[in-house]
Amino acid sequence: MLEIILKRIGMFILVVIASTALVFFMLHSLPGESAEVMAKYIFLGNVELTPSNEAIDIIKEKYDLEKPLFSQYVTWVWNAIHGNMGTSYQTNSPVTEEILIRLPATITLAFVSILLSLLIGIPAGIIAAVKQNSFTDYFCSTISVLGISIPSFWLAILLIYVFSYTLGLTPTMGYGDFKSLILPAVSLGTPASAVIARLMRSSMLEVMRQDYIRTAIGKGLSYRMVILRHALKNTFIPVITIIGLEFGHLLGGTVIIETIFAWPGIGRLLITSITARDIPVIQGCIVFITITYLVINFITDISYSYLDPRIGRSKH
Amino acid sequence: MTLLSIRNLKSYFVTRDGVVKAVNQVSLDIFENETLGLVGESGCGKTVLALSILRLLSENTVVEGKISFKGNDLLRLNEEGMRDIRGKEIAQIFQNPLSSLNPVLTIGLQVSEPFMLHRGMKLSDAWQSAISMLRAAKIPSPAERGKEYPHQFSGGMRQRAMISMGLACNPALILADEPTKGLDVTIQSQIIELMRELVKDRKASMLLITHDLAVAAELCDRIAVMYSGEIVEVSEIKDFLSNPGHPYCRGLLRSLPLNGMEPIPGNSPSLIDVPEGCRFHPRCKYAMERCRNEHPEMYEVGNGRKTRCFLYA
Amino acid sequence: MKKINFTGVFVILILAVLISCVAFSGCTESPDAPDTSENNVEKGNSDKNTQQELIIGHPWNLKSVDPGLSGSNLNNFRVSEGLISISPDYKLLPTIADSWEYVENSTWRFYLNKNVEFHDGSKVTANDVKTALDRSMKLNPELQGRLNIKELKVVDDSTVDIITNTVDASLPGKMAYGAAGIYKNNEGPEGTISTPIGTGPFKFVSYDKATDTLKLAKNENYRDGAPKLDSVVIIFGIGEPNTREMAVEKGEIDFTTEPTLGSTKRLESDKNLNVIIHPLCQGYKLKFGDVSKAPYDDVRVRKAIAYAIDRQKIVDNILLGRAIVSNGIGITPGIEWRNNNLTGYAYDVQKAKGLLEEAGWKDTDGDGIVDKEGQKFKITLYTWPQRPALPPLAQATQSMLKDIGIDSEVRIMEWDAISDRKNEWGMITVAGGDACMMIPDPSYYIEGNFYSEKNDYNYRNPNVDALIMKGRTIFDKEERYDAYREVQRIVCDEDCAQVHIAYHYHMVVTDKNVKNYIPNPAHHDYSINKDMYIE
Amino acid sequence: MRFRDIRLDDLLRNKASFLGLVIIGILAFTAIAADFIAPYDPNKIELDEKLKPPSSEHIFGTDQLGRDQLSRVIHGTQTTFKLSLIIVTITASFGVFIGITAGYFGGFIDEILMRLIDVLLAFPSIILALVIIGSLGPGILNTVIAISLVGWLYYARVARASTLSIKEKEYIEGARAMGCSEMYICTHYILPNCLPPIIVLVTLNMGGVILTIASLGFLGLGAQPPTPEWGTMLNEGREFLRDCPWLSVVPGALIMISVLAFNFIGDGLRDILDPRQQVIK
Repeated sequence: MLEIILKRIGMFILVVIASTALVFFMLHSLPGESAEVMAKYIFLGNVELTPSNEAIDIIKEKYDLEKPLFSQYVTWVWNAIHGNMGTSYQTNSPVTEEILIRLPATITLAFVSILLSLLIGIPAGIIAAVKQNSFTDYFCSTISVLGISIPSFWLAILLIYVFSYTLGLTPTMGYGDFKSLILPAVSLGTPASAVIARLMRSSMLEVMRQDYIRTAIGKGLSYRMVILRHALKNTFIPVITIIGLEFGHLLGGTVIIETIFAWPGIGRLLITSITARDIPVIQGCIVFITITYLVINFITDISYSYLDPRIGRSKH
Repeated sequence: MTLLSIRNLKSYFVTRDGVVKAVNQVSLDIFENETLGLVGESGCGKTVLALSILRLLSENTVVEGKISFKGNDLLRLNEEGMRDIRGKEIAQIFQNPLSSLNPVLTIGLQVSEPFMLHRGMKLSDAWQSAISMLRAAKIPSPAERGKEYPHQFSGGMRQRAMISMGLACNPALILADEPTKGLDVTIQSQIIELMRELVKDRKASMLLITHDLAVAAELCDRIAVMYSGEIVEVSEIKDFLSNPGHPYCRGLLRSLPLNGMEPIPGNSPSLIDVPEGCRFHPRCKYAMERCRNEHPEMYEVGNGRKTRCFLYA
Repeated sequence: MKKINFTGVFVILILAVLISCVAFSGCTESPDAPDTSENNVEKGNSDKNTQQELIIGHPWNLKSVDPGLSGSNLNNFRVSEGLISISPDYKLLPTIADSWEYVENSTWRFYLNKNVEFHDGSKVTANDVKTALDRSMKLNPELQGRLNIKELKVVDDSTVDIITNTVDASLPGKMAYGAAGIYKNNEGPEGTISTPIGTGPFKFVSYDKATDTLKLAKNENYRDGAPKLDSVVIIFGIGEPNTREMAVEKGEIDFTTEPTLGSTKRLESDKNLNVIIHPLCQGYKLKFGDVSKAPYDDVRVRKAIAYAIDRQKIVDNILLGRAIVSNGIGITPGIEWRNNNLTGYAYDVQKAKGLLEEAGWKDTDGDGIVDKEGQKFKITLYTWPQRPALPPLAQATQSMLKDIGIDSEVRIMEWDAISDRKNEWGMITVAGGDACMMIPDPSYYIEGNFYSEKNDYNYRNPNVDALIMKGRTIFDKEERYDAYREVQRIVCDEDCAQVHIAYHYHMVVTDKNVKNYIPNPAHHDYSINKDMYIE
Repeated sequence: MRFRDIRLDDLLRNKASFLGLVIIGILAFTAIAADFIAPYDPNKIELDEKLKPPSSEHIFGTDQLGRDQLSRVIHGTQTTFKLSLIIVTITASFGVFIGITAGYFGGFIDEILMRLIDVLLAFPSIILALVIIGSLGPGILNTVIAISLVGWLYYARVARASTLSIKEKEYIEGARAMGCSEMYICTHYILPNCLPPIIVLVTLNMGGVILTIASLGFLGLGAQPPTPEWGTMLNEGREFLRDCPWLSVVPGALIMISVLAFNFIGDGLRDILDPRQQVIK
């Protein structure tokens, strides 16, 4: 276990350095002078105006933009290691604060979405596999292929129209009570649940043709017992890995969904920061997203070794 | 006394290349307290025959005929009735224990299951019974090893676990499908010894499927030989070894290392396009005109022995 | 058994979703708005009895509540005020300053209204004015450059002198600039203000950064009488126009701005809503990359392009009524210093073709594209995606230019990326948001667009420069405005420096119970006013 | 089962993949013959005809510039199919190359490549695409680059996994014993045996790529107007979502249908390649 943890931590450092460096250098290669764009956002609040040279110079000086890129990046890493993620250009408040304040919104959304996708995806996959080639199977499979095929932004607007506007069941937007969480979570969770349902089905079918299932039936177990006791645990092994990956997609998806639902989370912060080139905030978001992603993967790895005794425990 | 009687059993698979007639019009009796060996080349339908008995074949298989066991026709029993038979009355020991044991459940739990299922035991009691069953199968320190997973067992140990699982509820009939396949020779003989002991102790009958005549000779009372989905000879083991009837059986015996390893010419036919007439005639040196056109019956040869060959007509 | 039941539930669940989707597609066919009155009645009742609360859905984010950084926002939501403000008919209104005059030597003197109080009850003194402006200029060097202020001097408690870098007749207008609001300097230890205190009709209550929501309450002691609304809640950052639109239709918010382009008719026919479409001092135009280089160094080419644009068609079909045709200059009708006697460029393809031919651009090889000295007239039209009308506008322009033999390609990219392409041969920016009243003084728009030292497309005309210098330094209003009107004539009718297309109209949608909203075209994009109330 | 064992009639027998094949067939024909079957010039602007609802003249109505929506979706099919084919070809060949190299040679190369893949996978791809397109500017070529940059990862993983198992097969030993070069073994033994899962992935991935192209188009980062592309058209229709639903319903439905069709085919292929698909009951 210790080895896994150490490997993960090493991996984490590597990923954070690689992704922040990637983003850092890419953002600086964006067309238009960074200082000019920043000046527009900081001082003018409007991209369509042109800032004065004095303003640009002040920005350059204040944020050390004249230094070589590499040394800027090293300074950032050095400060980050010491817990200082920098200050947002736009708001002048610390990046950590900017992120922490929006953390609950994104975390809630992401977890409810993944929960929802598991709650729908797992049973749907099982039912489709168990009733292979039946109407139910075709129905569940078609729905899940549809779930993958619907662009999530499209689904989001559709859902607002049906459930908020026409039926009046949920608020159209905003962040607050549980009701306002439903639609964003559904739009974010639907593609994930479709992916999980499909994988669950094929994994289940794969497991059901294994010899040990025949052994279990040969023992006289009922079909349901065979599925619950013998098949499920095995079925979950490949699914768990995908759940980790899906979580990553989900975090990426928050970027669009949060914008549509005016959900005040990290995704929206990231989008506005990318356009305003608020590099410390972007870096902070990237670090946060990578950490979350890696933590989730760590959890899936652990549950993986819990589900599959062939992995991890064989050492002792 | 006949324990299990199979009459005109047909097991067909429908595949995209055609209908695979894996078991074709097989009739066979297994008596109480006896071990019947079922031998034949790989792919001749032995395993399908065994799976047909417990109805463990996939959905696209057509199984017809009659399998009588203790007054029931197994092919017409409902799913619930079948479950009461499986593991309790008839148990199967599968080949390749590594894939036939669930990799994510402990050996102990897998052996406990029949006890819980058919004896109505709670897990803790079932576990104790499972441990003693493992002990009976000569697994060292069974209490500890019961908590381990299949991948932590060696090949021989897995087969022992498999056997103890099969014998857990003292079934009247054991279907053992190649129990020694893939094991070292020394381990093989240990397993054979173990099975002989356990089966005799429990006064159970056994259908032993193997392609290894030596194993059959060790364990069996009678022997049935299968070729291309059909039974071609049924006989007492001693008679069979000393004087095989069917030309295929003669060939089998001659191909043993002990007898000079003389191969049977040609290949076994596919189960989709079976030859007209006697299935064996393309490879048979005694083949006559009649063999090409007519399909032979099982002919009584005497001493309870039957052979599917016109030589004995 | 259980298994089957579960499947059933699942199937029903998904069917329900499908059916509602079908219902959705059915609903879109009929423009009739669904019945949301129930919602409104409930809301209205509770509001009447207890609180007058206006909820606003705002498209952008509020970055900070520090008036030094977000001055315009706080001014628009009437928390802070400037020395001077601007009325809906473009007149400068005394606000914190009662009156002002030019003294001498680049010095303007402002006399403060002695009745103006901050929200905490203290009187506004000359010192407060100096502190606030000094602080804002320090935080925002852009503001300093824009205001052209060298120094502020306190003369006495209610008099303040503002000294400009150069003689500047436009300073009073500049003091109405949104970011030049006056506020109490109650900086925290980190140098930021977290509870802004201004002088406006609404008081700051709280700002929740996590939800980007600003809450304001009425200022009972406002000098012109307390506002009718008890409180205002502004939800920032609702970027998706469809979301804003549905939220206001459903009554979740009472007030929002810029719904989708296609929605005008539907929203106007919705009995539960008020739709206000009003001019805003912004426009759409074509901006040449560089008028000192071929092909645009020839005024005939510029004029040809100006004649080729069918402005009426664009306004009717692309801007969908949310604009009016412009005759060629970016100063909105109604503004005092506008030259209303320009000839402009009425749509005339024949004239356009003739001008091109005069300039030497002819289609010699019969491919429909004009050429000159082996060079084909093939250009790129750049525009940006944030304003939804711009990409279709660029495509319409593309097709109109095609009619006079100019072949073009449309590229949509971020605003900043476009400025890197200025040197491409023949590039044109299809621009929107061309604001002429950021600062309510002619100098703002005219200097930025046409003064040699300030414009970014190499437009050079000594006559224009001389007139602009004149406008900066003379103090007689009419004489000054005449100078600027002459500039407009030159850049439009003579030089055709830019091709202006249309004046933007802004759209505000409110609940039908929201009364007394008076749009102010000089504000960006909208502001609330003291006398608004909810019926 | 080998690649050549995939037979068309098996695909046709599966109802879903038959449907998928028919849909893709129609769409592919539309894409190829776009110039001949489109009733109007897709870029011809007729401002007076703007936002017309579907009628006999314009089956799918017209857009905000009065262009015929049917002709635009027909040409959009061409754009989408061309782009996704290019992307899938690039990502699949690069991914398979990397996967086989990593799997076959193992050791240090494998470790480095796999870590690289893990790093890239850990990074939400839409954000990466946002940043890439932000820095390169929107457009078809940059869409291809942005999607391809992360698209090969899955191919590499699958190819590596197959290589690892094939490498252990006896016939590889045999080939090596016969003196075949590493290069020859990779191209003649490993590659053909890796193909079946890759083929399945390609079909499934086609759907994913179409969806990503559309997402980027929807965000205004994909193909540039006036190029007809489904996602870009969806984006253009966003301002008329409720007032002129045909502007978004038609391209949206086409995106869904084509992704659906590719998934059906992919699923069908997978079932065929896995012959033991039946389960004991």
